[in-house]
Amino acid sequence: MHDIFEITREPIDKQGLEQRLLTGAAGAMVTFDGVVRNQTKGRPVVTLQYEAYVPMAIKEMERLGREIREKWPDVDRIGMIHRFGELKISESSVVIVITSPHRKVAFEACHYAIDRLKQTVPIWKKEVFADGEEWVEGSQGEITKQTI
Amino acid sequence: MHDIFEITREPIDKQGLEQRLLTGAAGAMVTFDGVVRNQTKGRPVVTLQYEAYVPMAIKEMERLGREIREKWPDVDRIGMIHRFGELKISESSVVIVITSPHRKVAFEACHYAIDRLKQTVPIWKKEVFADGEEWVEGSQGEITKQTI
Amino acid sequence: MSVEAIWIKILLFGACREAAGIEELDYQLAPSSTAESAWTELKNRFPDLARFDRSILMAVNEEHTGRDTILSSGDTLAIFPPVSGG
Amino acid sequence: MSVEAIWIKILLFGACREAAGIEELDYQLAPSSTAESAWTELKNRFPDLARFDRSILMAVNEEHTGRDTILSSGDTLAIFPPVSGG
Repeated sequence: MHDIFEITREPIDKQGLEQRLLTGAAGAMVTFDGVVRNQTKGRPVVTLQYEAYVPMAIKEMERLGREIREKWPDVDRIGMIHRFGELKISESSVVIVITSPHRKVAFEACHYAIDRLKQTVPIWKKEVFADGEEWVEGSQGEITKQTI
Repeated sequence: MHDIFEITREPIDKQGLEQRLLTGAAGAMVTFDGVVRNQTKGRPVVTLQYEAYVPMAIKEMERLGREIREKWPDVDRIGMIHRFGELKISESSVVIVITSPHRKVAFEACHYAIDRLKQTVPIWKKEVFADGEEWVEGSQGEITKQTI
Repeated sequence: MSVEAIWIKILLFGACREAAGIEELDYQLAPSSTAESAWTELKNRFPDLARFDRSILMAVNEEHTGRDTILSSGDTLAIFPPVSGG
Repeated sequence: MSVEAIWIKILLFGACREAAGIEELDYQLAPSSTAESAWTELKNRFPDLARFDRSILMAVNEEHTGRDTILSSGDTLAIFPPVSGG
């Protein structure tokens, strides 16, 4: 296994991540790229600030990787990179890549991966507007239920 | 709308396609990349040869784009590039990119897009093995049922 | 053939093209011929096409169509196996 | 505090860190203290944390954990709001 789990302050090298994960066994690669939107509920966003508990975030991504392999044994490679720091509109905050021999598994596992990452990986974001800033509220309690 | 539908003999510029589609309205980009696998049912593949009915393939991709926008009005941008000619292991035969404000729509629309593309877009592939070659059989009748 | 004969272009793709050994033909047909009748004539000329009889799909002027479509002069009739791209 | 007092490290993240105005503290606790009791002491010291009482999550040594976990000397206790990455 050569899965990749990284937390970085630098811009995410999506293409590089994809190339590092591609093997001859793969027939399908599904990539999720979470990018900073220009507004939230109609209010223009200036930047997003991400904060990470880095060593724990890496552990949680690795745990999520194991969970994915249990659910979808046909997955070939898993890659997740989450960025932290200050991000501008259209910059990527998180990229998740799943490869597999056939496409259905890659789609399902990639969708699951981002849903779970948002529940379990200790990263927080604050929206910065022209006239103020607000921490985004995470969905409470889902970690407790599913991972302890 | 600035959706992109292309058929090309050249290697697909996936990163370029993604960049052309990214707008400030997008919060999620889901990319499907179909790559040439090194084997089919255990038999090593040397290359894949793709043949396309180019003008009709473009029309069918555009039709699929309209179908996606009807089903998922929240989709922001749609991009599809299919390559033809002779492809080596790990080269991309098709790339589909969907962007949307939120991820669920992008995942669903992208998965649907590749499923439908494989049913309706007039492209055929032949697997070339060390000791022979075989046309891949498409799934019959699905075009008739759903698009006429 | 009568003076009202129509001329169409036939395109073959994939395994059909390979079986016939040709990818494009100009074809003269009786007026009001259907796509099915064009296919029948094509099979007579290229007997190796017969094995595709149940599986082929057709398009007229780049739109998927049924076998009972009536052809007009100048139409392009494409005949091909179920698609297998992706 | 008794001679058996334990020392732990507390980390705060996100809105909790901002409300307390501090991201890391070394803390002395009575033996067999729970994560919950550490949180109670923390709220006494930083009253602005009280509003997170119902929502906070905790991790000990980088693993999600419940509030009733008993702490040992040298543990790292992280306290944070529900995660919101992605």
